[in-house]
Amino acid sequence: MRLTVQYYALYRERTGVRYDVFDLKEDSLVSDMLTAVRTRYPHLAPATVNILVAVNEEYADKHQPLSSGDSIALIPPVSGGS
Amino acid sequence: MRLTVQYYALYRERTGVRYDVFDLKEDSLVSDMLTAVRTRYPHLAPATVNILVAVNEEYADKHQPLSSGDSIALIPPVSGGS
Amino acid sequence: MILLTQEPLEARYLTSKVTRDRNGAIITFLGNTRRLNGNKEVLFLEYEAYEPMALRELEKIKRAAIDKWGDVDIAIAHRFGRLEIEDTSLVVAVGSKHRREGFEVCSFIVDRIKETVPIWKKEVFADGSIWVGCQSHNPH
Amino acid sequence: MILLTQEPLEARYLTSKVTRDRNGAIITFLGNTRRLNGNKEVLFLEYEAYEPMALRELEKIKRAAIDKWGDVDIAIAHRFGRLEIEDTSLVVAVGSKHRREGFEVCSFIVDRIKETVPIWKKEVFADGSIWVGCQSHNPH
Repeated sequence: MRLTVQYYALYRERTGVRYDVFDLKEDSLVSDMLTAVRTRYPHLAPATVNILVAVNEEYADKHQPLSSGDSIALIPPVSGGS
Repeated sequence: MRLTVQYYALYRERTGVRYDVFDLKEDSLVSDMLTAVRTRYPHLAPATVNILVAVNEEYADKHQPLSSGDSIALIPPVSGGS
Repeated sequence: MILLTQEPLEARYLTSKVTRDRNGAIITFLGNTRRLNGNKEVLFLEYEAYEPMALRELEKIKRAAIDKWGDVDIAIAHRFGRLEIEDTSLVVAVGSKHRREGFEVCSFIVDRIKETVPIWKKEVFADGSIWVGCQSHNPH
Repeated sequence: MILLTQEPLEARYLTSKVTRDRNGAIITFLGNTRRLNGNKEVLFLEYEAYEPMALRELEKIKRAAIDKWGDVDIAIAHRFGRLEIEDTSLVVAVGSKHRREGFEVCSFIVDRIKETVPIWKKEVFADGSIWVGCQSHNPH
């Protein structure tokens, strides 16, 4: 299946693109998508960092199944501040 | 000694004046002044109500001695609200 | 800045007084007059102030907040005279480095103003009026 | 009202949206950009938003506050794009019957925005830049 993955902020700078496209096998999970992204962009984040993911504009966990056409975004930690 | 006493809000309405003048004996305390005021205006406040007093724009207790020329104000409970 | 006035209050003016490049958080409280007191409709309000003492008490509250929280900027304006429904009687603006102490300081100041500053509010109804905060003196 | 915009934020406009005759307290939070991060001087900031999701998350936070506190009026505006020092990036205005819940709601909303809304801040210095909130990803 074909997925569009968007990158914001730090991840946009590290990948050098706003979004790109991945072809994954059917029944892939969020964790499979993350493995594919990390393979394409090894410097995206240290392996110990848990990358937050949104699927169709909702936070999703690693075990969530994906469907063709889902809109994925990688979410760096949000702005914090005080 | 001669003192000017100011009335605000409810007390202004109950006395019908913004201020008036009292002649008290030397070494009078705030409590003596209050007795004189309550005698002149019996309906100012029920006897059980503790009337708050400011002397020269500072809150004062009942035992504070007064001096001629002090500026006295009777302070109803302040506006509260929520 | 501390202000007592019969003119309408301008929140933006107070806010500008506490805006500085060290302040990441600006908290503004507006106390507005409400239409209903319980089920009774308020027609308008009269605020009365013992002006010189009210200014001194406001200054004390501001100093107490700075003593307790340190580097914060504070502006307070209280209106008196006749106010209509939805008019603003009190503005407290606080500028602070971080938001946590900004909320604390603003809330502290509003609480203290209600306790110690000699300003009184009279709510006027179709069938009478009442000095708010004077219920213990006024059994009716 | 919920707004995401690249234009300067007008606190007064947000405040007017939560002013009603039942609301005795209006609390407004402004998040402003500070000149110093520690001892480093910030030249300007860039805010980036994942817009449709940020709007959804802001809407959820507003609903969560109303579910928890009941009759409160809430307006939120977040700016993105380039901001200069002292510019306002966030306005949260809350109108409530009494002040206590107004302060609680405003503080709750600001905290939640910082936690869950996908908007990122980059501080730009003379010698580099940093995505604030991303320190754990960025050992430099």
